[in-house]
Amino acid sequence: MDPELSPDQKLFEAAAKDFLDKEYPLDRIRRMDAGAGFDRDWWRRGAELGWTAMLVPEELGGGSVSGEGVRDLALLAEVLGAGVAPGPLLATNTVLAGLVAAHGTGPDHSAAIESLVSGEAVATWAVYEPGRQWAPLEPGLTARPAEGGFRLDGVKDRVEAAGDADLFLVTAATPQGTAQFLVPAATPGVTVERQWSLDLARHHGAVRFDGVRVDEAAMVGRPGAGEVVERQTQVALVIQCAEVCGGLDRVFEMTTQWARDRYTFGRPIASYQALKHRFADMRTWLEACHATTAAAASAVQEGSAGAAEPVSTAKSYVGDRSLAILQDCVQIHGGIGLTWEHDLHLYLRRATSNRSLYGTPQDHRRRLADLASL
Amino acid sequence: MDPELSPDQKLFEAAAKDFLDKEYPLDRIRRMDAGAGFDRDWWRRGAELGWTAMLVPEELGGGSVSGEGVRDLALLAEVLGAGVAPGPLLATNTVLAGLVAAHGTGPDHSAAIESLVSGEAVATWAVYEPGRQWAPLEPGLTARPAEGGFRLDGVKDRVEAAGDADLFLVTAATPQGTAQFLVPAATPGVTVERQWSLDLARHHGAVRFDGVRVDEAAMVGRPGAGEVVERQTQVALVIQCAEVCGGLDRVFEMTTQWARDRYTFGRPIASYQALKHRFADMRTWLEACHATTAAAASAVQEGSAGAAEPVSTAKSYVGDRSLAILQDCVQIHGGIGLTWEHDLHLYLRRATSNRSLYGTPQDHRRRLADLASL
Amino acid sequence: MTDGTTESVESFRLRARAWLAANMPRAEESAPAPGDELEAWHRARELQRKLYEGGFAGICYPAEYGGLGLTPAHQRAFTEEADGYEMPLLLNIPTLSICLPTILDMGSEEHKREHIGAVLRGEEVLVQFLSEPSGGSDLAGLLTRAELDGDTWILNGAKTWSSSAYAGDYALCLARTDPTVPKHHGLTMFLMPTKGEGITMNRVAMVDGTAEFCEEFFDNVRLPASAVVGEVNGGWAVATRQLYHERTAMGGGSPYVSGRGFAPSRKLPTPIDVARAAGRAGDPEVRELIGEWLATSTVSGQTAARVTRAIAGGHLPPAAASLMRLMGAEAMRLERDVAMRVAGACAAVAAGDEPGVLGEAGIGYLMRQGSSLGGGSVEMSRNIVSERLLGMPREYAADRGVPFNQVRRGRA
Amino acid sequence: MTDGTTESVESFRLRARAWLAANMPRAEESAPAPGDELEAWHRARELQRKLYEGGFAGICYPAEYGGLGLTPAHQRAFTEEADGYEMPLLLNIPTLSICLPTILDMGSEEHKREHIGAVLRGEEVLVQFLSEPSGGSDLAGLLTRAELDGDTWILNGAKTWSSSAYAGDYALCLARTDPTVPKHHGLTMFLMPTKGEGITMNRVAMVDGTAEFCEEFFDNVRLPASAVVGEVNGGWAVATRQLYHERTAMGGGSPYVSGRGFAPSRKLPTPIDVARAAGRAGDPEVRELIGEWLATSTVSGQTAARVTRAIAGGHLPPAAASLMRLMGAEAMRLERDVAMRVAGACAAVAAGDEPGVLGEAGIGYLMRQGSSLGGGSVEMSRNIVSERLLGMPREYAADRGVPFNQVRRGRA
Repeated sequence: MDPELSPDQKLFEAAAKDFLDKEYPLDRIRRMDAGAGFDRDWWRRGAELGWTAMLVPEELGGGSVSGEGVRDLALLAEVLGAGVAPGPLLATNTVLAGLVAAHGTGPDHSAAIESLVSGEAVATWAVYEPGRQWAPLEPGLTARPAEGGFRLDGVKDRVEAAGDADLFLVTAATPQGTAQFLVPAATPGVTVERQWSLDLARHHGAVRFDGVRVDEAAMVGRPGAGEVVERQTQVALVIQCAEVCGGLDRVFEMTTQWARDRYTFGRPIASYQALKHRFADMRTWLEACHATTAAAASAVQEGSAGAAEPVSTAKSYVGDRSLAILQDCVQIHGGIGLTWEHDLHLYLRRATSNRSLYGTPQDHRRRLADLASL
Repeated sequence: MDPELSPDQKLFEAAAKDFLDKEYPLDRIRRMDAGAGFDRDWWRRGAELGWTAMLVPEELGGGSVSGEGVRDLALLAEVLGAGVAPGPLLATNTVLAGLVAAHGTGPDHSAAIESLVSGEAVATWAVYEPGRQWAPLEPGLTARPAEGGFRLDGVKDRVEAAGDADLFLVTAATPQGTAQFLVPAATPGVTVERQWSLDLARHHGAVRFDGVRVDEAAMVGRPGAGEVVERQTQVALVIQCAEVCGGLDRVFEMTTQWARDRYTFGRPIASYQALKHRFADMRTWLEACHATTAAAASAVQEGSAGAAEPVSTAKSYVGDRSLAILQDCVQIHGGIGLTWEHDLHLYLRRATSNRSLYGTPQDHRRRLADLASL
Repeated sequence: MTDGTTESVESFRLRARAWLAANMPRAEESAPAPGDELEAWHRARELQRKLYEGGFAGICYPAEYGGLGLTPAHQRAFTEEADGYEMPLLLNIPTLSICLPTILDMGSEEHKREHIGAVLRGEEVLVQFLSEPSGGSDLAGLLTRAELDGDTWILNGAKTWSSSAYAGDYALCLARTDPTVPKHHGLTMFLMPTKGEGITMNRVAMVDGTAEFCEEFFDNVRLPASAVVGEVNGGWAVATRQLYHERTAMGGGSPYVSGRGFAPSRKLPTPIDVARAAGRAGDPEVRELIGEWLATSTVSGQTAARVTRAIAGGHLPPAAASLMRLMGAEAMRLERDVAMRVAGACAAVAAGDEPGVLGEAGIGYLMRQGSSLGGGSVEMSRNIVSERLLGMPREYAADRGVPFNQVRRGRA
Repeated sequence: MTDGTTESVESFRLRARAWLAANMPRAEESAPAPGDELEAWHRARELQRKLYEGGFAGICYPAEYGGLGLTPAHQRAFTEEADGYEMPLLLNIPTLSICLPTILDMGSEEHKREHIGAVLRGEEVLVQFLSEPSGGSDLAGLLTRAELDGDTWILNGAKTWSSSAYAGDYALCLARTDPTVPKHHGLTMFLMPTKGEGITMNRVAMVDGTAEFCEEFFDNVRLPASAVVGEVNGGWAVATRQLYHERTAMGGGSPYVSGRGFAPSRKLPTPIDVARAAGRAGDPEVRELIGEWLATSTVSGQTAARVTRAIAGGHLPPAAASLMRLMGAEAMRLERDVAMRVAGACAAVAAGDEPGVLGEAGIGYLMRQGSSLGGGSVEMSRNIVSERLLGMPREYAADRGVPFNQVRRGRA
């Protein structure tokens, strides 16, 4: 949808699209077993296409098509969002964003980065806690110093791809402030329980840490480093918004086509002004969703200090407006848009899920008021 | 608009309408000097038509057309709202509601009631305080026992018809709890300052009480009698909502007529489906505004313990929905709807003003959550 | 009452009260299966049979066809007494309040004798084959055709959105019998068995997992001439009557029902349930949202009551029923929105491996438009309000007065 | 620059910087009168004269008519340097960016010689007489007629929504010269003095107390043949060009302006100002509303930038400009709503006897629809987006191809 892509970016986009359409058509997603995760081999092949390398500098084994990794990642997220793809795109890239941001300021995680870039390993951010709203810097899970390392106690939930992850990036309270730890799923004391997810293609779980011992090298960066958590949040939000934009493009296209093909009282429903005006509003909001998502991606790309504002702007706007568009597309489709066999609900599930996670639009609006020094 | 009026009520309604149209046509209201109040003689004549008697039992000199005073009052408020009438209908009847509710439980105010019913005197409720939101039971103004009476200190503002009022019903904090006092405007230490009002026909003022001495007989009811304040609030809200319903009827009628008469591209604008659907929604909301206002009036009429819920429901709904209707009517009128010479803004001013006073829709929604024992 | 006089409402009420207490299970003691499972239908038939045997079935249906021949006042008294008892609610819509009244109004003597008693005895369930996949709001533009082969009608085509059709025995089916005249003039209504030869029926799975609706495919389905309800090519008059009964039933005004209310195929948590489950009842923003929902939901009920009264009193035309339909849909959309927003960060992932209250808020949100589509879209209601209530110019219909086989049709 | 070569942008910029510093007042030191008072117009003319005398007026206008004949890049450099100085912004719209470019494109040699220099010297203000009281969105359906009496045109009719007309010297006026052909084919554009005989002009008071617009009544106004701009009955082509310049100017893309931005006729408090004045900055609900406004307002700017780029790059058709217009209007409506809601219990009564910040929120709310009406209604924009951008079928126009005097007209 971005009209100004380079030829390399267009190739990258087309390759991702082909690969997704072939391996995970919507019909396969509709039939995904609630218990099953994504196909690990599929993800490894995605990694070969560069899906995990974009935020990682070349010296750590990464690289991106245009040299602007966040923008390329947003482009990929649009493609995968248009297909409601499964897989840990958000989970793994968010963890990579944190590992790269913390690189050089604490224990070395180059090996983990390498395994994630190759697609051999999958990582996810364990940040929410049961029953809590979004508050990444106020973890209840504790990491207490113990025998040259730490002992982790607490529960995280709504952890994306928890059942498939090899590594958890755990945000925890230490005596020195909030810190993050990279914890292998196989560590004794770590247990995962499946949680029901609205999104058919994306699964979540609760992860319990019962006296989990990790050594100091598990720490990512330094305690109190809020800017690493902020970076992870920003990357997660850009991926969310871009995914939703990709889905909206597809649904809007599908719905305008429907309106042209569907006749009632001898006229296409696209000829009814009440619908035409709603399409015009939707088209406007669609453009606005793309504009704000692109602006957020650029700001995160530049890593500018002011990136929080455009990112929260995008989540605030896209989070709610996407649902208004999707629900009106359901309405225009009529009853068929409420059936399991129609594709619409796959997009609605993804957008509703993305709206709720990593801060709701309401959370981000309050953050914008904070940022405006109100 | 109520289809089920008795012949007496219809006569009462018609008389009020004729009297208003003759004395205060909209053009006179548009030209009302911001400083001037309403015409006192006009108000006296309104009182002769029964505008101040409806909430007062016959033994105190009152009476209503149907025997159901609150419903008759709502009917009158609709008529006066349809003409954006000036005058202390809300102010005086709200005070009367309090005086009547407190009658027999404290000092006698029959004489004041009589003077208000006759239209000789005008009263108003001094309840807001500068810079504060709606909190009638948390007054900052104090009434301290002093020499067989009380000494009042503090400031009230947004007092309707403050410049014209002979009597202020002042909600004050006493050592025994919140209490109300009926204070003549001429009492030493009482000063009134005009405040700018959005509503061209309704003026407000700030009233300062500097060591104002009143004797015990000034008290209305007993301290801590929250139900009298609640009754005043309910009556004020029913009048507000009914006024707005009357205005909406007039504006909706004016706008549908405009849509039939106004042609563009050789067709009446009423033939454009995008507008037709907006008219259908407005017509629905209009019916809903009437339905909830009538339900609130009935509940207040019955004086039922559960009246707070339908009253807050009506304010929550009418307060916001009226503005949505009015602004869409402005939009459908086009630029002319934004001109001083058009009548639309007179209604928009009244509805915006009513929305903001005696609790905003937000305040009343939170109250509904309280009432639902959430 | 066989002596020819009508029992007083009060006497009937007392008799009903005693009989109900002695014979019918209390609602709170029964845990009914969801309305889209066959088990629930067996139970409903059983309860209907009890009513019949007790002499309380078909209160307003004529005695000659197996009913009691009493007045709507008797019916209301019974309904009031029946509150709190388990009743065969599933049979209310469409069997008792839509299909059977249509047969009573428009069917042949044979139809009435054959079906009214059977329904009242709990032996038969009736459903509707009206909407078609190509149809949308334009019911009269349907494509299913019925052609005469000698004395036999041969039906071919497809129907959809047939509510509860999987549980039905007979269906009222509207089909095109003359495509050479404008659309309303070439339709005929048939009363057909739902499980006859040539009929394939599937249940339509909805996004919330329910499957209340069915779709049917007709491949040379053969019906006798006696299956025609009303006149050949006079089907639109029958359908109009049927739609009238449907609107009355949906508005809660049918005199032909057994007990009050509907049997929901899925019960969703309210926003208050959601706020409690999410631990957010103390959040002022959540409280405001909930207050807004409470107010709107109350106003929707107040509006329905006012409009119903005004229509009954002749102050508003019947088309005003669309006002309550629009307000009801708006309140329902808001309910789903508020539940989703109140669920906040918990709307998309449940605490455990079942959806739970918060997940149900998410699922309910997927079905948000259900109330704006079911029973005619809100867009059609807006047309009705603007054209019939406000008298605004009618939308241009490209098929008005055009022979059906010359009307343009789309691909969807 | 008289030697025939063009000065480089950088050199021009440096020269402008020095000249501005030496000659123009700093914006923060001047307290300009509201844009709807004549005093402000005197000041604007004075500033324009300064620019002219300093050799910086009409940067992109041809040198032969009194401009500098330089490129848009020179103009942009000057605009950047002029930031922070008081500039004659009132002359930008419509004089410099709409009327004068139209004269340059479509006027006679005489029009250009007479008016371009006069405007650039600050001696003349141009305005537009386009909309009519009966007109609304249908500009080409205007009723003002011009009839030939010998060599003289006689105009009768009425115009309205003429922005700043009270301050103008000449107006571009569109009138009907042939009512017997379809509406677009019988129009002619005239360039007329605004204060001539037979013209009555009133200022239109708006609900917020501003009076930027005028209405005019023509009673046998006489104009010479030389007043015609373009061809007789070719006025729609001129108007189309004029509307193009208007859109470009409103989108901030005109190369003909002096300085950046508009001169608002009334400056309103932002929702943040309102929250502070109401003492509600700490209320979480208020903070959420303000965040929503901040986001939407930012998104509106981001959308305008994206759409402008896409149109310039040929990725979107020019009609896509309606997308930014719709988004801008939505953001402005939200701003007014949020300000009013944040003012809460203080929106309708001020602290003192002047409106103050909170009263201004109330007044601003009265003008809420201004941004959805000015410069073409949002309804027209929605038609444009659906028909031209999405290719949906066009609305039925009952006047298409019909001789104007046979078109039905309403009473309003």
